[in-house]
Amino acid sequence: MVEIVVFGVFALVALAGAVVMITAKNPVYSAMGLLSTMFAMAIFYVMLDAHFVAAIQILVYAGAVMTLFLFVIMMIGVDKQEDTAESIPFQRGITFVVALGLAVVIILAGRQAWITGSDAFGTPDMVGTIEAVADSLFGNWTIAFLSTVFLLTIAAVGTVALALFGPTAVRDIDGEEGT
Amino acid sequence: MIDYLWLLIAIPLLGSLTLILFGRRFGEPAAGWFASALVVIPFFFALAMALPFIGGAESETVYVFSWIPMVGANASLLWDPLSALMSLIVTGVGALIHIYSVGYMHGDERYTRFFSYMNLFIASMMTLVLADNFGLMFVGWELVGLSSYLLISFWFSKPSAAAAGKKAFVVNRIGDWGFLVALMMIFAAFGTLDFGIVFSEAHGALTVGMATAITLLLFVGAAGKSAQIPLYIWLPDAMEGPTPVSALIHAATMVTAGVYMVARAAALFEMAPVSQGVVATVGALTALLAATIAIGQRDIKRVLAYSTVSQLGYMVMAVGLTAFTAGIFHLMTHAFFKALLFLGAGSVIHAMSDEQDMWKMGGLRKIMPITFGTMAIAWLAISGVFPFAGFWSKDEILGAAFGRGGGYLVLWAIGVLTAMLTAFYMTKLIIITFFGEKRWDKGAHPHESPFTMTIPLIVLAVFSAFAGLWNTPWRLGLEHFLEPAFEGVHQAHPPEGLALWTLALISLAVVAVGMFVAYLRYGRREELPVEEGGYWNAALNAYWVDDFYGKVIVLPGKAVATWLAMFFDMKVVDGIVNGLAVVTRSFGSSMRVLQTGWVRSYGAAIVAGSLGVILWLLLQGGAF
Amino acid sequence: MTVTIGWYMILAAVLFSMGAAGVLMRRNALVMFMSVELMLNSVNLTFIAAGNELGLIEGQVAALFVMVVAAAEVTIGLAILVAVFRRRATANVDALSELKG
Amino acid sequence: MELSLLIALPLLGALVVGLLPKERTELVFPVALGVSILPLGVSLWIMVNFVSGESVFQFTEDYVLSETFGIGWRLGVDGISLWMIVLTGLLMTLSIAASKSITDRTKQYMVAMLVLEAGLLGVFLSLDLLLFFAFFEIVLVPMYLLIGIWGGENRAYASIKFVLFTAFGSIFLLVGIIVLAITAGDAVGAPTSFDFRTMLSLDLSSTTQLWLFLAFGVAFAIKVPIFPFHTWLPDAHTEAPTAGSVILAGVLLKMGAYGFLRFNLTFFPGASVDLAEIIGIIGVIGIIYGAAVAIVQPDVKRLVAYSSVSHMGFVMLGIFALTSQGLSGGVFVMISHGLTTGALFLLIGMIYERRHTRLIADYGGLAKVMPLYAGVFLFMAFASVGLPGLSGFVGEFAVLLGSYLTLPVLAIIAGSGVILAAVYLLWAYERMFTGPVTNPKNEGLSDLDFREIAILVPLIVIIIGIGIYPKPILDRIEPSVEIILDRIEATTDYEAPEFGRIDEIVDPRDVVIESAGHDDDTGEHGDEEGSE
Amino acid sequence: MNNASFLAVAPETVLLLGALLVIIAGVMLERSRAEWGFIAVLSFVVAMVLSVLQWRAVDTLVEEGSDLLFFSARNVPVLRIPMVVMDHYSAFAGFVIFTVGLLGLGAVWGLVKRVKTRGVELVTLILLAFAGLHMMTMSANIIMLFLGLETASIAFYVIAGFTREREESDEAAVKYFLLGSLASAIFVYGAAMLFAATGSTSFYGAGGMKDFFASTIIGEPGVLLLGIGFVIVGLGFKVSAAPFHQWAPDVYQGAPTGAVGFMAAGVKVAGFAALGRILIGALPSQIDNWAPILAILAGISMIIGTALAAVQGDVKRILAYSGVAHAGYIMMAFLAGEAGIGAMWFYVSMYALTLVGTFAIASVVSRNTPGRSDLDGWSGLSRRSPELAWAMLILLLAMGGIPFTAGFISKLTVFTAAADAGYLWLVILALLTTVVGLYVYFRVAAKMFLGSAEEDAPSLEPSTVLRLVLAVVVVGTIVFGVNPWPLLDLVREALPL
Repeated sequence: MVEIVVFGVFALVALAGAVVMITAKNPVYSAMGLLSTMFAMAIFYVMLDAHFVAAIQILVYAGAVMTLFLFVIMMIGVDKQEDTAESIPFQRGITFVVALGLAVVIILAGRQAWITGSDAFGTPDMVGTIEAVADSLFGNWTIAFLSTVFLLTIAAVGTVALALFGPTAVRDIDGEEGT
Repeated sequence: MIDYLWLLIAIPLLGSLTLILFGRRFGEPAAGWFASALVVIPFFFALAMALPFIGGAESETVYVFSWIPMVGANASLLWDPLSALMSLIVTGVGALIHIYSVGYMHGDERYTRFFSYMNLFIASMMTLVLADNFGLMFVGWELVGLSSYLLISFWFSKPSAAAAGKKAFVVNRIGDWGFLVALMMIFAAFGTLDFGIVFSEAHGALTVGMATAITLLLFVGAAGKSAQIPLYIWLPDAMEGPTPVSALIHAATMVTAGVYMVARAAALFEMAPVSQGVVATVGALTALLAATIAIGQRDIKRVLAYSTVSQLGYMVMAVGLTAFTAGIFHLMTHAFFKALLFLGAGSVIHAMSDEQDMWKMGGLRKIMPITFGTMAIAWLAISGVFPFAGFWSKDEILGAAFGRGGGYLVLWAIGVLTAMLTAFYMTKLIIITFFGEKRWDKGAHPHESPFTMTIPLIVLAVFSAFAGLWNTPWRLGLEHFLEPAFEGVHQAHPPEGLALWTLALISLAVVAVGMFVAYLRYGRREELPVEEGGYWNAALNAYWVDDFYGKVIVLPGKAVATWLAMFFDMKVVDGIVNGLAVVTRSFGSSMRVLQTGWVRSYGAAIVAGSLGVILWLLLQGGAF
Repeated sequence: MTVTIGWYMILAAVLFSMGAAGVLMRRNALVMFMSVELMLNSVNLTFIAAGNELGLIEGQVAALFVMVVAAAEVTIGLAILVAVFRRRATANVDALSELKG
Repeated sequence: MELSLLIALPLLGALVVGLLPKERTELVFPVALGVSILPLGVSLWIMVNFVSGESVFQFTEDYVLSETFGIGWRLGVDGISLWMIVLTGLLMTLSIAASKSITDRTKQYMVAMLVLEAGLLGVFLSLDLLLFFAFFEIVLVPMYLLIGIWGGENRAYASIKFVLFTAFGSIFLLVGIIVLAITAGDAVGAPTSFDFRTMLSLDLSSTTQLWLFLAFGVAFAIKVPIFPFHTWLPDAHTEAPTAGSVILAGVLLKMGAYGFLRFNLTFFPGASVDLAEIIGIIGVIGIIYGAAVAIVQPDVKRLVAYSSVSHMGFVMLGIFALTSQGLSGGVFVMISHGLTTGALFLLIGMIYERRHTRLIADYGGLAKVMPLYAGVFLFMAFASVGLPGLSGFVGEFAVLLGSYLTLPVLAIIAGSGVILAAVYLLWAYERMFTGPVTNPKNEGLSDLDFREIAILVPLIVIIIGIGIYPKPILDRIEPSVEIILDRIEATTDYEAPEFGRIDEIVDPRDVVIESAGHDDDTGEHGDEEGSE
Repeated sequence: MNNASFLAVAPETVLLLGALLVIIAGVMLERSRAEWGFIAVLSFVVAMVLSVLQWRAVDTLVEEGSDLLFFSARNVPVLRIPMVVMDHYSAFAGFVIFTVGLLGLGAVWGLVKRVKTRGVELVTLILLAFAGLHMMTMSANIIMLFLGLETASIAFYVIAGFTREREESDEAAVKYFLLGSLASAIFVYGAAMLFAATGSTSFYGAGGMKDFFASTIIGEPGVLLLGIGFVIVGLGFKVSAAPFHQWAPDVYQGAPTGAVGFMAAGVKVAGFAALGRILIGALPSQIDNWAPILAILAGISMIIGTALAAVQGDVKRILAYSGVAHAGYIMMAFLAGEAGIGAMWFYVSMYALTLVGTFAIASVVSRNTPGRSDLDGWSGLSRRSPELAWAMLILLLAMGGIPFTAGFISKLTVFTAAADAGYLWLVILALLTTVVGLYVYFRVAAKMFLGSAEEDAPSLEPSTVLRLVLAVVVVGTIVFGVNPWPLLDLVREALPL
C-alpha cells in the first residue's frame, strides 16, 4: 500500500515536472521541472532495487547535468520569456496527436504483457546490490565499460575543438579545402 | 549465245555507269554516240537471238545469279518471243531516239548525264522485259520509274519539271503498291514468284476469286505505269522532260510496260473473267477520256501525251479482252508511230526555239519538209488509215472487242468513237502545226533539224508505214511469232469473214469522218477558230482532274499529316512523355514544401514516422 | 494491489511521449535538449523496471551506460549550443532555417 | 578470342586517344580514325571466316565470371549478329571520319565514340543476359555525351530525354532478366543464372512468358522505337551531331530489334506467337505513322528520323510475321536501314557544316550548286525509299512477302508505306535541291570534297552491292532465323509457312554455345522430337 | 584471453591509440601536420590490416570449430553476456569502414590544413568516430551497439559544425545534434523494449536474443514489435531513410564539404551493418514482422529521395537526397534475410566509395567560393578540369546504376535479392525511381559537360592527396563494376553469426 502511495505521489511529481518542463516559458523553470522529474526517477530506481543507479541519477543527472544546463541557460542569458505561440503551421496539432498516439500505442502494445523475456539465466540474489552492478560492469560488461573511453575522449576533444573557435578564428578561414 | 543474254541489260548499264563516273571526259557529242552505240549493240544482239524464233525455236530461261532465293526471285532471264519482241522494240526505238538525242540535246550543260540516264532507262527496261519472275520484273518496273523520274526532272531548275518528276514517281508508286500486293498474293499461293511455276500451276493453285484479286491488283500496277484511269494524271505532266524522253519513255516503251505485264500474266488473266471486264472497260474509258482531252490541248506535246494515254487505253482494252497478241501488236506499232510523232514534235519544238504552243506555229510544212513528211506518215498511222501500221493493230483490237460480243460491244463502240476522235485531233495537230499562217513569235527562226534527228524520223516513218503488215488477217505473222509465249492461253480474236470486213470499213469510215470534220474546222479557214469556254476550257484543263485530286487527296492528306505531326505527335504522344516528367518534378517540388528547414518539423516527421512504423508493425504482427 | 511492472512501463511511456512532445513543441534549443534527456530518463526507467521484473542486473547496467552516453551527449550538445547561440544571442532554433527545400 | 578482341580494341583505342598529350590536338583525329579501322578489320575478318550453315553461334567464348551468380563472359556471333557487328564497325569508322568538324573537346569526343563502339559491339555479341544488359545500358552514356555536348540548340533536352526514355524501358528489361535469371537459377541449383543456354532450356508457363515478353518487349520497343514510344527519337536524332545521328539510326535502333529477335522470340515463343499480330499491327502503325509524320517535317533531320520510325516498323512487322522470309527480311532491313539512313545523316551533316541550318525551307536549288552532293543525296533517298537494285528493297520485299503469309492485311497496309516513303523523301528532295537557287546564302556552297566522297563511296558501293547480290548476307541470316522458327514450332502449336525454308532442321539446342551441359537436356530433346 | 579474442577489439584499440598519439604529438609536442597526419593514416592502415587478419582468424576459428568468436565469453563461464563478436561480418565491415576513413581523411585533408591548429582535434575526432562506427558493427550487445552509435554520432555532430565561419555550419550542427539525440533516444527506447521482450541485451550467447527466439515463441509480441520498430527508426535515422531523412540534406549542405563524404558514407555503412546485425543477426526469426515495414520504408525512401533530388539546385543536397533513395535500395537487401547480406555489403561499400569521391570533388569545386555547392558552380567543369569532370561522371553513373560501374552490380544484386524474396513490386518501384535518379545524376553531368563555365572561373587543380583519393575511388568503382565477382563471393560469406 505504501508502495502504491509512494509510486502515485512520485509519478505525479514526475509527470508534473515533465509538464512544467515542456510548457514553462522560462527555460529556468523548465530545468526545474526536469530536475523534479529526475528526482522522482531516482525514487523509482530505489523502489526497483537499483540503488546504485539511483545514486548516480542524483549525482550525475540532477547534480552535474542539470547544473550544466542551468549554467548554459544563464550564459546565453536571453529568451527569458519564450514566446510559446506556435509559428510553424500544424506543428502543435501534429505534436499533440503524435505524442498522444505514441503513448497510447505503446501502452496498448504492452497491455497484455510488458515482459515476455525469460529470466532463466537471471541472478536474482544479486539484484539491487552494488556488488552485483560492479560484478557485471567489470565482468561481462568490461568491454562496454572500456568503450566509454571513446565517448569521453570525444566529449573532451570535441568541446575543445568547438571552444577553440573564437571570434578571431572566424576571419582566418576563407575557404574549405586548400591546395 | 543465249547465255550472254544478260549483256542486253549489262551493256547499257555499263554505259550508264561509265557516263556517270567519267562522263566529263567524253564530252559532247562523244558521250551521245557512245551511249547510242551501247544501245545499238544490244539491238543487233537481240535481233540475232530473236531470229531463231521465227523458225520456231524454244523459249529459254537463263539463270544469271541468285538474288533473293527465299522468295523465289532470282536474277534469271526469260527469252521467249514476247520478251524478244519487246527487247527489239526497246533497243530499236531506243537506239533511234538515242541517235536523235545526240542532236537534240546539243548544247545542254548536262549532256552526258542525259545519256547516262537514257542508258540507265534502257537497262531498266530490259530488266523489266527479260525478267523471268515477278520479283525481277518488279525491279525493272521500279527502275524504269526511277529513270523516268530522273529524266522528267532533268531540267530540275524548272520547278514544274521537278514537281512533274516527283508526281510521276509517286503516282507510279501507288500502282506499284497494287503490284506489290499482287506479288504477296502470288507468293502466298505459289511460294515462288517464278513465271514458269506460277503460270503453269495457276489452274491448280488458284481459285477464280484469288486469280481475280491477283489480276486486279496487278492491273493497279499496270494502270499506274500505263497511265490508265485513275492514275493517268502523271503522264501529261511528264512532258516537262526533254522531248526524246517523252518519245522513248512516255510513249514508246515504259508506259507500255503495264500492257506487257498483263500480257505476260496472260495465264492469270485468262482465269479471271471479272478482271478481264474491268481491265477492258478501264482501257476503253481511258482511251475515250484521253481522246476528248487531247482535242482541247494547245500544247503539241500535251496533245501527244493525251494521245498516248488514249492509245494505251486501246492496248489495255486489248489485253483485257484477252486479245494479248493484238495488244502487243498495237504496242509495237504505237511505239513506232508515237515515237515518230514525239520526235517530230521535238524537231518542231527544236526548230521553234522551245515553243510548244501549236497556236504559235503554223506553216512549217515547207520549212521542215522531212519532219512534216515523216509526221504525216505517223498521223496516218495513228489515225488508222489503211494500210498504215495503226490501222491493222487498232482494227484487230476493235475486232476482238466485237468478237467477244455481249457487253463488250459497248467497248467496241467506245473504241470506234475514240478512233474518230483520234483522227480528229491528230488531223487538227497536223493542220495547225504545218499548214496555214505563220503565227510565230518574233525572233523565231524555224529550220530543218540536223541529220542525226531526221534519220531516226525516217527510219521510224518506214516502220510506221509498214510494220502493220506483219500481222494482217491474211498472214498472222506476229501471232504466230508470239505463239510460244501465249501457249495454252485462249486469246480473243476478231470475227472472221464478212464481219471482219464490215468492221474494217466502219473503222475506216469513222476515221474519215474525223479527219474531214477536222479539215472543215481548221483547214479551210484563214483564221483558226476561237476555242474558249465550255468544253474547250474543260478539256484544256483536263476536266480539272488534277485539281480534284489535289483537293480531295493531296490537301486532306497534307492536313492529316500536319495534324499528326504538329498536334498528335508533339502534343499528345510527346505530351504524355513530357507530362510524366512534369508530374514527377512537380511531385518533387510539392514534397519540397515539407522540407521546411525547421528542425522541429523534422522532429515531428521522425516521431510521426516512428508512430507509423510501430503502428504498422503492431497491426501486422497481430499485437492489437 | 501492488505496483506492477506495467505501472512503471506506462509511466515511462507517458514520460517518453511527453519528452517527444517537448522536442516538437519548444523552440528553445536548450529545452528541446532537456526533453531529450527526459526521454532518456524514461528509457532508463524502462530498463530498470524490466531488469527488476526479469531479475536481471543487466537492466541497471544498461541504464548506467545510457547515463554515460547522456552525459557525453550533454557535454557536446551544450558546447555546440553555446557556440552557436552565443553568436546569435538567442536559443531559438526556428531562427536556424536557412537550409531547407 | 576474336570477339573479345573486337570489344577490347575500341576500348584500348579510347585509352590511346585519351592519353594523347594535351597539346597535340592535331593528332586526335587521325589516331581515332586509325584506331576505329581496327575493329572494322576484325569484324570483316570474322565475316570472312564465318561459316554459313555450320553451328549457329561461332567464335564462341565462355569464361565463367561468377559461378554463384551464373554470370559469364559469354560471347558468340551468329548470322544475325554478324551483320550487326560489321555494320557497327563500318558506320563507326565512317562517322569518325565524318567528325572532322568537331573542334571542341575533340579528344573527349573521340573517346566517347570509341566507348560507344565497344558498347554496341558488346550488345550484339553477348550470350549472357547480364552482359547483354550491361552493354545495352552503357551505350546510353557515350551517346548522352555525344548528343549533350556536341549536339544542336536543344541538346540538353534531347539528350536527357533520350537517356530517360530508354532507361525507362530498360528497367522492365532488368526486371525481366532478373526474374528469368532467378528461374534459371532454380533450374541449375544456383541463386541465379544469366546464361543464355540455361535460359533457353527453361519451360516457362504461358502467363510467365507473357509477362516476361512484355517486360523485355517494352525495353526493346522503346529502343526500336515502336509507336507510340518513338518520341525520343526525332529529338535525339535532330540534336545529335552527325556521327551521333548516324550511329543512333544506324546501329542503336537495331539493338531493340535485335533484342526482339534474340531474346523475345527465343525465350518466349508462346507469347511471341500470341502477341505476333498485335505487335505486327503496332509495327504497321509505325510504318504509316512515321511516314505520314515525316512528310510535313520542316527539319530535314527530323524527317529522316521519322523515316526511321517507318523503316523500323518494317523490321517489326517482318520479325513478328514469324516466317522465314519475314525474319530474314527484317534483319536485312536493319542492315540496309543502317546504311541508307546513316548515309542520309552523313549527308545532312555535310550540308549542315556548310550552312548551319537543317530547315528544308532554307535550301532550294542546291542541285545546281552542288551537283555531286545532290546526286548522292538522291541516290540515298532512293535507297531509303526502297528502290529495287539497292539494299532497301531486298529487305522490305522479303518482309512484305513474308508477312503476307501470316498477317495478310497488315502486309497489304504496310505495302502502302512505299508510297508515302516516296512522297516524303522526294518532296524533301524537290524542295531542297530543285528549282532555282532562291536563297543567296546557298549560292557559294562548295561541293563535296575528297574526304566526304571517300566517306560516301563505300556506302554507295555496299548499298548497290548488297542490293544486287544480297545472297551472301541472306545465306548467313537464314540459318540463324531458321533456328528461331524451329524453336517456336517445337514449343508451340504454331507452324511457319514452309515456303523457301531451309530443309535441314538444326537441333534447337545447337543454338547455344557448344560446350558442356549438352547432355542435361537429353530428356527434353526427346519431348521436342515427339511434338514435332 | 588469447590472441584471437583480443584481435576482436584490436582495430578500436589501434584507433584509440592513434587518436591519443595525434593529440599528444599535435597539441603537446606541437609537431607538424606531416607527422601526426602520418600517425592517423597509419592507424587506419593498421586497422584495415587488422580487419583482414580478423577475417582470416575467423576462417581458422570456424575450421577449428571454436566458439572463440565472442570476446568475453570464453573462459569465464559466469559471464554469459558477449559484448563483442568477431565474425566475417564485423571483419568485412571493419575493412570497409576503415577504408572509408582513410579515404575520408584524404578528402578532408584540405580542410585539416585550413582549420590550422584545430586540425588535430578534427583528425582525432575522425579516428574516434570511425572506431565508434566499427563498434556498431562488431557489437554482440545492443547497449554496446548504442555506445558505438553515440560515439560516432557525437563526433560527427562536432565535425558537422566544424567550419563555424559559415552560418550554415552552425545550423547543420544544431540540427544534426538535436535530431540525432532524438533518434538516439528512440533507438535506446527500442533497445529497452527488446530487453523487456527477450530478457537480454545481447544478440548472441546463451539466453541472447537469437538463442531466446530459438526456443521461444512469444505469444504477446507487442513489446517485441515496439522494440523492433524503435530500433528500426533509430537506425533508419542514421542511414537517412525516409521519413527520418530530413536532417540529411540540411546537414550535408551545411557541414564542411570535405567531411560530409566520410560522415555520410561511414554512417551508412555502420548503420546498415548494425541494422543487419540486429535484424538478421539477432532477430532472423522475426523476419515476417520486420521485412514488410522495411520494404515500405525502402519504398518511401526511394520515392522521396529521388523526387526531391530531382528538384534540387545544390549538388550537396542532390547527393543527400539521392542518399535517401540509396538507403531505400540498400534496405531492399534485408528483405531476403541472410541471402541479402552479400548484396547489402556490396551495395553499401560501393556506395560509400562513391560518396567519399563525390564529396571530395565537391570540396574542390566549391573551394574558391566557400560553401558554394549550387549547381551553377559546376557549370562547365569539363573545361575547368576535365579529370574532375570525368571522375565525377563515373561516380554519378555508379550512383545511377549504369553498367560497368560498381553501382550497377550493387543494384542488380540488391534487386535480385528482393525479387527472390518475393518483393517484385518493390523492385519495379526501385527501378522506376532509378530512372528518375538517372535524371538527377545526368542533370549534374549536364551542368559539367554541357554548361559553359563562368567567365572568370579559374581552372581547378585538385591536390595530390585528393587526386590519390579520387583515383582509388574511381578505379575501385570501375574495377568492381567490371569484375565484381571475387568481391561478391567474398561478401556472401560476410554473414552475421
